Amino acid sequence: MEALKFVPFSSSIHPGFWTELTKVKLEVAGLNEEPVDIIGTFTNSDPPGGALQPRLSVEWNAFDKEIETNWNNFSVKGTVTVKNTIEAFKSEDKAGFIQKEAAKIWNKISDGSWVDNPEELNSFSVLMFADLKKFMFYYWFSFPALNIPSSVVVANCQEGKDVLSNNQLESLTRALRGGDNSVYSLLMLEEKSVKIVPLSQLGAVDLSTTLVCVADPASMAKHPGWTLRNLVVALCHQFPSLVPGLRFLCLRASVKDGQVLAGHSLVITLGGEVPLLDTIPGVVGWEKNDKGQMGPKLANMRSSMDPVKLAEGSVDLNLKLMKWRLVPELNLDKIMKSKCLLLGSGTLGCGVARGLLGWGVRHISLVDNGKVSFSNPVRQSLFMFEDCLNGGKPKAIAAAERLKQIFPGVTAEGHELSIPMPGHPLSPATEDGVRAAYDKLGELISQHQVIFLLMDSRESRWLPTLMAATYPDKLVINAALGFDTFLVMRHGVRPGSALGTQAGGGLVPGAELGCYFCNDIVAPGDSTTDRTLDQQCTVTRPGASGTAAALAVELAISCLVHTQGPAAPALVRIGGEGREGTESVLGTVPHTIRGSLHNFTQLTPTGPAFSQCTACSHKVLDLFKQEGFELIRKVGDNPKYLEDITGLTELM
Amino acid sequence: MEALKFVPFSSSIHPGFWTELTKVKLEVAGLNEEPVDIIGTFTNSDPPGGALQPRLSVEWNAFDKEIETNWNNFSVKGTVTVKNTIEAFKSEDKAGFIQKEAAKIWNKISDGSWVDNPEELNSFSVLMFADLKKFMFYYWFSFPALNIPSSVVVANCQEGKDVLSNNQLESLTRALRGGDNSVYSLLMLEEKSVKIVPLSQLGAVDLSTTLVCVADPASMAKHPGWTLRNLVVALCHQFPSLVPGLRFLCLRASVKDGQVLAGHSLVITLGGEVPLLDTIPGVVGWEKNDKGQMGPKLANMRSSMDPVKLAEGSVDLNLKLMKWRLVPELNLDKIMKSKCLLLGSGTLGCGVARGLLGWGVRHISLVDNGKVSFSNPVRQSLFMFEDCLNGGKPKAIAAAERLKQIFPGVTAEGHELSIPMPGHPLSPATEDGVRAAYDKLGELISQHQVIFLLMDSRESRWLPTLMAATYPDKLVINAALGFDTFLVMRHGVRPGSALGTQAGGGLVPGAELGCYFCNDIVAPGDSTTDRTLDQQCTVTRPGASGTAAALAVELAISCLVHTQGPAAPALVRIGGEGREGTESVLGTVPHTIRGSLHNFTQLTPTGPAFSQCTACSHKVLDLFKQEGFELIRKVGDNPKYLEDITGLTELM
Amino acid sequence: KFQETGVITPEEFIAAGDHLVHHCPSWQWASGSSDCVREYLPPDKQFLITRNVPCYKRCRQMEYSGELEKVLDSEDPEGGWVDTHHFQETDPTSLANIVKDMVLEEPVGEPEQSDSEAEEAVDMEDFVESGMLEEDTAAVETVQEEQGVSGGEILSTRTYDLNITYDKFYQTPRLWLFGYSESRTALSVDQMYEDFSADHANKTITMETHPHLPGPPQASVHPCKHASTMKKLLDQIAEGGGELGVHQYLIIFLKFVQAIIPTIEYDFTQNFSL
Amino acid sequence: KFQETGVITPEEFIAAGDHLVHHCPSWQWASGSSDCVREYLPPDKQFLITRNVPCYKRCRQMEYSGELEKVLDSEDPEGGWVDTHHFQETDPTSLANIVKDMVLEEPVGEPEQSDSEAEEAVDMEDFVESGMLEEDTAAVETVQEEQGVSGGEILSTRTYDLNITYDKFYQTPRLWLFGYSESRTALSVDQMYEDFSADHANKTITMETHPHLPGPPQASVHPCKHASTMKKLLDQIAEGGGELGVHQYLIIFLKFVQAIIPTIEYDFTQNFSL
Ligand SMILES: [Zn+2]
Ligand SMILES: [Zn+2]
Repeated sequence: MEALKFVPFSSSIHPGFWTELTKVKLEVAGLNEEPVDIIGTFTNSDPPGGALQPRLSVEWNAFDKEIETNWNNFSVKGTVTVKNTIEAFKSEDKAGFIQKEAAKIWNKISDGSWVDNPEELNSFSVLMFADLKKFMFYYWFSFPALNIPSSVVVANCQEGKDVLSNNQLESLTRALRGGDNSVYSLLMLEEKSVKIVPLSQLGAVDLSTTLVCVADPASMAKHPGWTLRNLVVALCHQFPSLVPGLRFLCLRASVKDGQVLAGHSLVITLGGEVPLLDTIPGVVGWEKNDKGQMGPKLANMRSSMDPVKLAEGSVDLNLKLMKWRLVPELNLDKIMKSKCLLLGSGTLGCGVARGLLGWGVRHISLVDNGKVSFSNPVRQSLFMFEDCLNGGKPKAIAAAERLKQIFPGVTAEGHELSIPMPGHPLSPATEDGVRAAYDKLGELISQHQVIFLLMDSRESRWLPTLMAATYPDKLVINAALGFDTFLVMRHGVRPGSALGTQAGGGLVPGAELGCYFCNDIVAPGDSTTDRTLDQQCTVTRPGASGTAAALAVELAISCLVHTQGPAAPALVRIGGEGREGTESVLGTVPHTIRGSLHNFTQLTPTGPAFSQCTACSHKVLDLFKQEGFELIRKVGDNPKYLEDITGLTELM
Repeated sequence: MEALKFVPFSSSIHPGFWTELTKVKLEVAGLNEEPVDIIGTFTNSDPPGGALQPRLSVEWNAFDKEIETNWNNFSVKGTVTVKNTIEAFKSEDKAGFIQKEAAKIWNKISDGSWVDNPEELNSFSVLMFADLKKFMFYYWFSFPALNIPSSVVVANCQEGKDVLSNNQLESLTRALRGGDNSVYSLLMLEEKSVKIVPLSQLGAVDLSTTLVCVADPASMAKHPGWTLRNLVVALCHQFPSLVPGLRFLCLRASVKDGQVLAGHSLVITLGGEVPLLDTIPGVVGWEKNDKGQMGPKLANMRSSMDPVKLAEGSVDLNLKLMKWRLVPELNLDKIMKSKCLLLGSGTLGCGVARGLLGWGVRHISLVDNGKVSFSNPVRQSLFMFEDCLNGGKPKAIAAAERLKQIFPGVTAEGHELSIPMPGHPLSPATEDGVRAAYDKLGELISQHQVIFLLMDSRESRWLPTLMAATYPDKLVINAALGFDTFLVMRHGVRPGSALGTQAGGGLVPGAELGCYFCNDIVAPGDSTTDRTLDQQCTVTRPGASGTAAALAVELAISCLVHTQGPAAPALVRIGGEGREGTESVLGTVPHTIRGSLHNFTQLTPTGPAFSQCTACSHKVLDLFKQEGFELIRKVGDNPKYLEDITGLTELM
Repeated sequence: KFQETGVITPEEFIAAGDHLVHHCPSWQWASGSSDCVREYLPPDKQFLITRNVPCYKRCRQMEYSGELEKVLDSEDPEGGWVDTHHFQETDPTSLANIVKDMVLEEPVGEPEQSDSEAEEAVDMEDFVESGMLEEDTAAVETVQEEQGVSGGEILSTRTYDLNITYDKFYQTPRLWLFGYSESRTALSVDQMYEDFSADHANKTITMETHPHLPGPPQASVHPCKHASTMKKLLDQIAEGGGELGVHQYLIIFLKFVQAIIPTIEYDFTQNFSL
Repeated sequence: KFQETGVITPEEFIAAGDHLVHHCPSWQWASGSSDCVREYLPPDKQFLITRNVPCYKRCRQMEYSGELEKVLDSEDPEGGWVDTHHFQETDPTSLANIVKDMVLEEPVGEPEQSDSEAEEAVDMEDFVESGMLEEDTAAVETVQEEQGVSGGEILSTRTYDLNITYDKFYQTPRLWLFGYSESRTALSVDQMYEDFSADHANKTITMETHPHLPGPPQASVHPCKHASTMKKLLDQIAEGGGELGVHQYLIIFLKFVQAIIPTIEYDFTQNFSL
């Protein structure tokens, strides 16, 4: 004679339920806190041994009026009460809440209606608070259970296969798969078979050959699950005389090699005394939390439901596929964490920003001093018509906003800034503004690892080139457009010492590669010089910027992942044998890419640094270190000053 | 003795006024139809001769409380009454309207207040209806004028230089430039100079040496402008005895060689009799329309104010610059009117659509069967994060919507469509859908001149290739991506006759160029074959699609403007001398462009058509003409069927 | 057609699904959300589902499995219910090799940790109630205690729900996995990766929107290599003189799948040898 | 600096503007819209404006101008007020050649007609009122009648308002044009092109948002070649031993501009010879 003990349900929630609950709360219930009907299911197919606790599952279909069930999947009616605030959730009278639910069950027991609808003995109620902004769901399941008089005990507990013959078991499982799936029924044992009849026949059957059959979610030996519990109470109330000696088949049905097996079901015979049960007994049933305490559970669905998180995850996964499948050595982290500064937010700036997003770069800053005009959106891929209205939004700011609308996970900033330029003299009226722009540009360059020069004038590239060259490790990518030609290049790095040590063997070390100005013998700022690639009334074939922007990004990435980074060497001529150390995991890292849409050709020449360069030579760098803004003032007034100090004037 | 006749004002409106009026109506006035105060100006500097009618100008600053004026620019106060409907505008009692305005002037005359504020004799009232949706402004100016008794006449009319000495004229013009700019004043003639005093001194000056000075907007000989008119009425009322013999200087001041000249001003002496004038005389003053009728004017500002029109104009201008400056022979019209069909709305589709917008293409149709997923927006340049929510919008539809948001002048349509594919057998459940897709695809191809194949699978390119090849003049551009490689090509055309006539001389005629499948000896649909360029779990470097999309567009445009269009020949090898007829005005038109981001190279090989091609050979085309959808069904079941009918099977 | 290419039509999918449901009672047809019905499949046979498939241990624990199995088996009345490595036991070499092809490219390196940012921690202790809730003496205590298994590992009884949908583009079945932790909360993708073979976790399993169910993206075995893998298998069988009916597709398919997810325990009816 | 490069600072722009206003009384400083104040220019000297510059004929009518001029001159008391081709008369060759450089590239072909789509026509006749409006006998009739000029041309007395702004990027002045038709409606860009030299109309004139005024985009002479053109001129003067002060910039500038828009008639104070 042992006490009756039951294995409680554990709640199990399909992610689709949260989606549907969110919909119901937002679109139907609103602020209404009334309980909403839902349907859950449980299975009696868990593998024997008790490793799995019985589970009451609510899934995507919980709010349907009816749900599909099958031979090993049983439905249970319940309700969900969604409180509007976390405080209301917390302060809810939990004892009263479950008491009210249990009273409904007791009513069905005391008025006898349970006999025809025994499945109503089984129910659940969920108390919730849904923090829909954070996608966090606080929930507490209750499986209301009425206390069974302690004088009712287990007289005997056997396994099904000890009570039923093989034929009977087989007949039983056949019936199970073919028939309905009531939680409660009567199992009449016949000689070589069994017959299932409704529980309401209880008074009319021979109890010596009949077992009360209960679908049992538990898988522990000895202990049945929750479904039996209120049934025993109901029986004690309505049929107290039948209870002692009554046999229950706690039906468990697992699958093995395509066969449904039920021999491990429990057969429990009740004993003890049944007292008068005419008032509602004590009520229990709140689910314990993961730590075994009386408390709610929390489902944090942020990472799987927050669209922003989903987007981040998706984008990352897409990139990881690249690493997993094709370029295992690819250092994605380095790429994604690189801070990129885009000077110019026009056709090239928009295109480069998009390319960087595609590579997972999370920190993009844009600089421009223009406003979006009506002709821009068809060429500049971050802008839309609405950005042109009312005089046009500032380009850099509009571009940064759009980047966030494309991918909310990006940190994008726009800066409205006019880059100080040689040949643009300071005047008392402009000096403060130029000084502020100078300081801001310096700050931006110091904060970013990759600097893209994407402006539409030659002279505006000079100061950023110079500023970046004062650091030993900035990756400077320069792109410029002609009508149907383009130039994309990386600037060589200018570490204090390396310049001058000419390495041989067909490759030029990164420290000896030229900058955009290294080919010129005229200082920037003289607008009468040739400006093929900086034509100020920009007229280009759309494909020139599309291609140049794409290649600028790819060159930057190839260089970033090179073991030497911005100092990666370049082959003097491509096509020679792949020399040691010139390739990154993504391939070669050329110095310059020149392309033409006129004949669809592309070349990758390499150009060495020029010791009299007006932007990156030591003479200019040294002077800049000494003079700082004063140098800007001088070349603003007179760009020829650069030619003087570099010795270009003498050269000519 | 002649009758007094005046040259009326013509209204002249600066475009900025419409902008400001729109703002006032929308943001301040709303449905209020009360008159709003505005300020207009007139000049007395028109060149002599009367070629220019006097103009009352309202400009961007008309709604300001005060406006800048100067020596030859005088302000006039007025009102604008904006009716809410065209009907109210039309049915407004015009006589009553001007009568009311004139009564205000008469009140100032009859109470004598005009003497201290004579400029209030001069006013204007505009009745308007602003069709703000269409940017059409219906307006009717009135310049209320009180009738002068007909007994008051012109006794004498001279030119200023006949009355004033050179010294006096010089003194006058010096005073004008230095002093205020009242419309009305008194001009006291001194020996070698003049002195200007307020009109209110009229009773206190010696009229034999004093002229009443009126800034005169007219430039006709003999006739003064409107400013004199109500002044004469006021004088007749208040100083009837002074009027006969009173001299007026109708001041006109034009500029010649930096000098202000006033010698052509009119000096009018009044004569006749002045009757008692104690009730309001008749009122006139509605402006005539352009045809000299009594009717309103219409300003249709659509093309200069409608942002959509502005955008269209801007985009066109940008393109025209290309033609005007660089490629004069460029047939922009042909490009802009080409209808382009984009099969696939992913990375390539988005990029190609943008490139076409950049070229001014106005008709773009997109096809896709997918939905926008979270990983798309960072790679697919038409989508944004919000397009991914709630399961994602259909790609083709979302892309078309975005195109319109980028450039409202585009006609963009999205079609959700699964292209029937070899190796995808029809089944009773799918047949109807496949059939509908087949019909729709055929219809789309027939309606467009340029077909872009931008899908991510090889087999989906087959049917469109075949369908387009049944026309002699479709330009088919195919783009496909590998991880860091891409292929962009144009398909050869398949006119009924040409195939087989091999032209020599290092170039392949357009009719003998291959299609995407011409290199293959395996029919599409067998997913075990190599799919480097069609990898279905697409993992590509972002720059591959950026470059390929840009080049696909440029190749299409270069080919479109070639004199032979899609039949343009391709050089067998580039770099040979530019052969006659191979180049378009934009340059060469290669058959294929293959690029690699691994080493940043690009090649333009030319591949001939293959007589056993599974997509474009005559065998297949003929069979398709006979069997139509039946062929699709057969190759759906068994793609090898294509190998059989083309003889590929035997070949292997 | 199937024999030639390894792809199947919707009708063949239904036939194979019926076969599976008949022979593997744990599988059932499901209709899914009414918003997502595919018209080329019967409304009540939109996809296949099996729930509650246990997953006792993580992939990296596979070598210690012997001990665990003993624990599990001890109370099993029918003996040997747990049938791990079913696939490996029956098909030592060739099938395993074929399945390796389901990886798109040869993988090297190990998956990166997803940088799960520090979510604000919610103090759930704060919600624990005492006193007013009466203790239930008739409930069996079920909180998992640390079990003294080798290495101090906690016995983790995760479960998976599996779905098989029909992928119209690839014309193959497609497997979906929904994992639940021992405390019944949905597993994250990184947690699920612990249950997938390292060769496949980061290459073949992708997160996508379920075609028939609402909710966030779910783990799925990407079907891009299913047809070719199946085709290779068919060829091998044909070489051996045998033939595989299209109705058996899903049975075979699930065997492939177990190579990808070896730790989950579900029933196979038909041992199949090449 | 100006001598070396042809560009000017804001301060030099103000100086040159003051010079212009002083010597050409038709030019005035303006402040423009208060929303658009540039802080590097004084609030009341944001840009220069002259209004009502007549434009009697279109460019293609230039050869018939003699007759027109007679009409205009007939009533001119001071004789020869109309001073067309001022520029061409005084600088027959060299300056004209220099100005040609303001075209960015050698142009060929003629401008395309902008395809003005058929706007729904509004029947303004419908609004004409009769009867209730009394005829004004004291008003001079001004409706333009067809004048029997050669070729049946109507005398078109358009006017232009000109603005000169300072372009910070190019560091040069920039000219803006607002044209009004003979019936005082704003000219479209295509209509304005009729008044521009064919060499320039479609190359140098662009439509852009006015930096100081509200309203739709306006025609402007693109400043990208101003500095270099000015520089060439300065060099020529220097060769001749002369020097041009920066304060004279705008006077010269307007001479250039008249080469671009030869049909408008505005006053030049200082005849300037190279
Ligand atoms: Zn350099
Ligand atoms: Zn072909």
